[in-house]
Amino acid sequence: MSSASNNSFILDVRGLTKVFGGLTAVNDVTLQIPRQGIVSVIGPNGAGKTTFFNMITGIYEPTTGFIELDGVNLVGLRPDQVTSAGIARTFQNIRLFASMDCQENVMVGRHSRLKAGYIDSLFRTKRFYESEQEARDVANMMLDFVGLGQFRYEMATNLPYGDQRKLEIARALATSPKLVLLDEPAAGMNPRETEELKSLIRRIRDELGVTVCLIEHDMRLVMTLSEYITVLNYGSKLAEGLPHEIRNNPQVMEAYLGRGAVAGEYGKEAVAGMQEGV
Amino acid sequence: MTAIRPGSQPPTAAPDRTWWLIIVGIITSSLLMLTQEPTWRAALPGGIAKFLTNPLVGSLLLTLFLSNLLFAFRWKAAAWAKALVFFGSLFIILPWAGRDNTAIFDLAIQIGIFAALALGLNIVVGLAGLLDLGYIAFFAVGAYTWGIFGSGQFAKILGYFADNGGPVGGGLRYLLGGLLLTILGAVVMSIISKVKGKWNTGQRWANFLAIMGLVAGIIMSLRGVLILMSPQAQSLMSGVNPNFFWLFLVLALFAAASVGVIIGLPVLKLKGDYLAIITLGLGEVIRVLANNLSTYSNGSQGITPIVSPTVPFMNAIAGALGFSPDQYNLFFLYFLVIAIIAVIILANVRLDRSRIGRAWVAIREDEVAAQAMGVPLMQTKLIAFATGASFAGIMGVIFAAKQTFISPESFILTQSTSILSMVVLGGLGSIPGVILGAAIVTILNISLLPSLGEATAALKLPQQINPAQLQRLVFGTILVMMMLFRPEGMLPSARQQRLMHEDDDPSDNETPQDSLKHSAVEPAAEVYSPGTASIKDDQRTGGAR
Amino acid sequence: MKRAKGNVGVRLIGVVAALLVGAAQAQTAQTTIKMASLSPLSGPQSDVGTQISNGARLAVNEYQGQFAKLGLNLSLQPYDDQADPTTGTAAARKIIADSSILALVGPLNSGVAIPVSVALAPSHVALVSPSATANVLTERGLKNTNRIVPRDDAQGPAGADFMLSKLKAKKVYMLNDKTAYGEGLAGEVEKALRAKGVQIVGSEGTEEKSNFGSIIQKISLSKPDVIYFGGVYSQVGVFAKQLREKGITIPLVGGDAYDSADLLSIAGAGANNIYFTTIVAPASEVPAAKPLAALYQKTFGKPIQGFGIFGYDAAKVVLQGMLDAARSGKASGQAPTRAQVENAIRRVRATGLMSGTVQFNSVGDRRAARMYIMKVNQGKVRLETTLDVKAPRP
Amino acid sequence: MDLSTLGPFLVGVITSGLVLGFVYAIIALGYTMVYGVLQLINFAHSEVFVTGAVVGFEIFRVLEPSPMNGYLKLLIALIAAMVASGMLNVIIERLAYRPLRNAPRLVPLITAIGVSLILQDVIRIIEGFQGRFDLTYKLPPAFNTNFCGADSSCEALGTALTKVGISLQIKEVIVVAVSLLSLALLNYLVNSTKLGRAIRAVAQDRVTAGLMGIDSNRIIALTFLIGGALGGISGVLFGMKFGTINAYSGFDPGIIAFTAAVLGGIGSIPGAVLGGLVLGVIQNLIGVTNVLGSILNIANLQAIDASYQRIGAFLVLVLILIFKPTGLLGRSNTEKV
Repeated sequence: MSSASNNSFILDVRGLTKVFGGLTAVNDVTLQIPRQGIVSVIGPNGAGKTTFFNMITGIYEPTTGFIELDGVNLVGLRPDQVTSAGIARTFQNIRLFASMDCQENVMVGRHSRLKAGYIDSLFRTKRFYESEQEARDVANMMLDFVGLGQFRYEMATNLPYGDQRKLEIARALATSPKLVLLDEPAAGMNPRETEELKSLIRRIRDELGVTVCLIEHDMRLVMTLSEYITVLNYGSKLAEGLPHEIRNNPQVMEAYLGRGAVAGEYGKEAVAGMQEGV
Repeated sequence: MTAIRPGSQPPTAAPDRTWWLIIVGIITSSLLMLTQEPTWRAALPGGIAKFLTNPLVGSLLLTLFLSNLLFAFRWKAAAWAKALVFFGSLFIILPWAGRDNTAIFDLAIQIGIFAALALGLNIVVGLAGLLDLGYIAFFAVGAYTWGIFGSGQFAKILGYFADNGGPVGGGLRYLLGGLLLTILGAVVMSIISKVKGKWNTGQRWANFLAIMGLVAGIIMSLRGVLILMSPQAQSLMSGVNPNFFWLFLVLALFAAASVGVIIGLPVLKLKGDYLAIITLGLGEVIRVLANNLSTYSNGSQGITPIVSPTVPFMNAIAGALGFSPDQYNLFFLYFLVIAIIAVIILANVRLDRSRIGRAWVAIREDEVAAQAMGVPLMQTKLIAFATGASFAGIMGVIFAAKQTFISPESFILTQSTSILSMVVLGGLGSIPGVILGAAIVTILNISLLPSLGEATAALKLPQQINPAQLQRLVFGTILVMMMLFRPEGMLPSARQQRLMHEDDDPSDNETPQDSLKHSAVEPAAEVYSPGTASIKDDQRTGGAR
Repeated sequence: MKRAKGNVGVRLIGVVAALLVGAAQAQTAQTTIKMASLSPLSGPQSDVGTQISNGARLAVNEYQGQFAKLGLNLSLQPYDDQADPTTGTAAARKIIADSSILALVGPLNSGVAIPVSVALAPSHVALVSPSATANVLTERGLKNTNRIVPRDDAQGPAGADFMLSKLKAKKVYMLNDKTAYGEGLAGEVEKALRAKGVQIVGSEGTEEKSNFGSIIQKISLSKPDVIYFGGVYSQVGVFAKQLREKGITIPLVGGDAYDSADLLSIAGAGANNIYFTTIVAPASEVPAAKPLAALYQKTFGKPIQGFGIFGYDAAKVVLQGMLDAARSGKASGQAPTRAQVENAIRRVRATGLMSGTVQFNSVGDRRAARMYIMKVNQGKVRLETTLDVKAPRP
Repeated sequence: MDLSTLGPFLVGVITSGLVLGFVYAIIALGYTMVYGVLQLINFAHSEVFVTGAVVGFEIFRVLEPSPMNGYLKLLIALIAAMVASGMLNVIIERLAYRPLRNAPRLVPLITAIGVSLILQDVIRIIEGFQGRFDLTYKLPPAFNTNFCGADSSCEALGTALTKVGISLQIKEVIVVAVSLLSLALLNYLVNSTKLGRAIRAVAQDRVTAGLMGIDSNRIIALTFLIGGALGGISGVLFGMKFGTINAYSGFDPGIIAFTAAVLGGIGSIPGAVLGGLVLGVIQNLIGVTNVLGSILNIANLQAIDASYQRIGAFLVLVLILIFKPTGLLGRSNTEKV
């Protein structure tokens, strides 16, 4: 397998397909994410976006296709190995560790980067203290970065919804990723929180140098934030391009609007968002 | 859930109980000594002496005395007073009473053994959230490790190989062949493990064959060693030199940990109750194997007598303190158990507050998220399993030495559930909690409940409601009541406490910091928290993904 | 939270106070001496365990008068071992601590008796087990350990002899219950049978209490002419019932743990052609058996069974030893020491027992015992033949 | 030993395994139904089942002298056992499990163990007052005769069956018939009634079911009632098949039946039945492995005898779960991530 020839792409996904039983959830999707970019994957509900993420992060194994991160093959790796390789993620339905405070939650994210092992922990070696210090420092730094510094010792589940999402982002960032995948980060947020999120995502890229890829339904956010957009529909790639190209793509409009009465409101809202978010 | 409890800040509201602690310590100690020390008892009026020697009264006073340790640990008091009561009780009063009544030593050692088991299981169940119902198997592995070598059983095994293993020279061939296979298997395995990504069918088969070769190789080399050693059977008739005990303490640790890994490898992929029933089954498998493989374990007849090491300086101390020679062994084991418990607690605390401990809790809370954060599931679970098992293995050795006799009867299924009840009763994930749970259950089972029957033996009660026969009923009732009224356990861990009482009225120990935080997170009260909800979803899906 | 902890102490004291009221009861008068019994009183084996402590109680009642004449107030102190070695050891330590206890009847199981005897030995608390048959129990030569049942290597060959001489066994199917008792006994029987050239067509153990389907299939396939099952009546009864229901009528032979009326009721119509070896004489042979049975029924509201008689006999041996020691002692009202009792029990000659006269050899096995081979047929137990066994060593 | 005897031998082993399997299956249903709605291993179910067995014993004992038709006696015994066990299960749920609905999952598990210990002693005490410990079923004599045996109208069928290795007693046929009937009823109840729908809804998602207007407490109580009633049936069947039970004899079959429920896929009703049958047959096959080993001349198999029956069930479970982690018929709950 050749490594991605063009070094300007950090993630190189080719021909990714996932079949569940008889259902093809993701069909031959090819996607390149530019280094230090902010890209979005959008599409109506059930378009296969989350399945796509789950394949990249090793939760599902692709039926066919290949995934390379900076020239390193990811197919067949376990999720924790993918994380070590440099991809971190957040979840659509927030998955924080309920009995831990915020700092501990983020410290778990540092797990794969710490050097202290079992024996170090048992005998409290120098390396253990260094590792713990590192974990704590990184956790505090990331909490500060997402603006949760003052809730360090708060139970994660006691945070407001929007802050829980930020905490998940902090936890993902603590893994020192090259690429972070955000699964609907703005879901359930009010407009003010969404604005904060937008600047947070920009800072992730600008200040930390981490590439960001997000799945999002909030088209205002997607259109203003993304540098490049991929649209999935029924598991296949429908379109890709710059935000204004997507906005003016009739097929995309069709996909969002032409879905009958039930999806109608949602589709109209999405399309309106696309047009508005300039 | 209006307020947040501080994680580890001590409540400031509790009154200082230094003097209470001292007074209670003195009173309970003197009461205990009054019941045990013959000269003191002789000085009492007959009626009172009679009363104090009633089995139930004696057992209750002993329990009261032991609760001193709890008070010293829990009450807010000056450090010197805590240390005085704690170490005074443990190192002076208890051995003193034990000298007069070895039942107290026996109980204390048994509490220690179960506390270690509960601490081990606590890592598996309490921290890593893996429900293990066959935990007693690891205890059995430890007990048999020393039981076989610390008795004539090993000579019997060698004798068997002398008769059935062929010529001694064949042993060398077995050994060399076995080693070759082992090395070959290991090399192949290490080569295959270097392969990144998904293995193809050929690689899988190669790996499988390599594992089989490794196992077969180890078995062959062991067989070879046994055949080679078979002429030595005569010299080992009463077991290996008792001083090898220390070596076997370590060997049992590794043996139990290895069995933990071997059992864990195929089953740790499973979740929740699937894991529970499979561990229950594998625990039974170990017991039934011990019962059936008579060549090695002497089957249902059990192994006896098992020796203990003699430590001259401990014996000298015991002798100087007026212990009789037949009590030396208990004296030694008592202090050994205390030392081992101390080490185990230390290990437990250190692992809990480390990267590994965080990973365990993360897995318990949400496997998917933990793995996505870079925690390798199998490896972390296996470490939990092996660590828990190793504690049980060490204590198995002590158990074998204390009992001088082991048989599969001691490792039945109900022992596993009993240890689990200690962990839950004390407080999942809480180190002081599970020790307290172990103490409560052990005291109930071998001191308080039996004494209830012993004390009422003279009463003319109808056979069917004789308390001597109602141990299960009483124990069951206590279990149910404790769970209903204190589901988080006697001394819940800070984590568990916070989770279980989020909606309690916090007024009883609110600190100034609390009210500060209070206002900061007020909106949380209204917000549906998907973080916790997803965990419940998670738990409901019984099977592995 | 801390406050709640304090409350535990307070609550504990409350519980203590409440229980003390019930527990406080003092006896006065003469010097009190006790005999302990140790057997499972709770849990699955409580039925047999209770029989033992009941038998011991009858013996104590019987001997109280004789001790009173010596100024000694005798009572029984029952302990529960739950058939668990660890609990048994803990109880043994309590027995050591109660200085008024001079000796012990029990334990029921060899697995408990072995560690218990080791714990008791340094304190010279003698024990007489009513039912533990494992060879190793007395093989270790502890001074304090005795038993009234012949050990496996005495009882086993007796059973084998019987099968060979009376049942003309040529092919035997061996079964055991995978406990120290059943497997030990069946092992000795098998050894004796093999030595005499009998073909063993099957030999296995089973912990199953109810499902003997596959074993019965195998028996009907291998067509033995006798089955030996080393086990306890409750399990064997169910086996016998299922065996007969499948139309297999060959003799079923076992040891003294068959000795219970419940064997008949459990096996029901299957209680045919079953033989067992025991040391307890049938009521027809011993005149005292009838009044004992009546007394047991009156005291405990149940008929006496094998283990009740074992318990009674073992207790009488202990009490006779205690009495001997007390009589050889000095002043009236002075209790003998444990060591004296230990010696006296080893030297005892107890007569008038349901199992004949008991005398111990150097390791605490009966020098000689008469084994009765009983036949269960048509819902009746009757004496088939007797066999005298001697201890394997003097 | 030749192969012509091997066939009938194996058929006999498998038949008796199937009969046993039906008993396991009905016990397993009690576990799986409760597990379905509460995700709780109801350790007390083994005693619920023993209670049914005891009630059945009492009915047969009291009715022994009566000239009533045997099948009528059986019906009375079954109904009484169902009522008693069902009620007991409901009471247990109300007192011991309901207050712990929101506690961590291990807490009700320990409570269940406690309840199990309590019930063991209570059953022993109650029967002990009448001087009984081991309870032996006094069945109508007709039940103990062979199915289609000599002098019956279907003697020819009986002879034919015996020839292929099947020899059943009337009571064993009853065990199978009652099991099948209960399964059919349960299937109807769960799949075709409103109550069944509610039970499935609660099992799927208690919170959502509550939002849809289902009183989940009531449904859980009803599930315990049904599970208990099944326990009662299985108790009577167990007592009939094996003849004797006591207060403590629920433990072993309870563990095996729970294993069966897991083997079939816990929470799945057909799974529990399949698991019970598989385990019944496999246990019996493991019991005769040494004979097969000697016939096939494989030395290693000859060491595996009836003493491995018990763990055989567990090893089969391990093997199956390694390859199918959700059990034979378990739904694979792909988690939404």
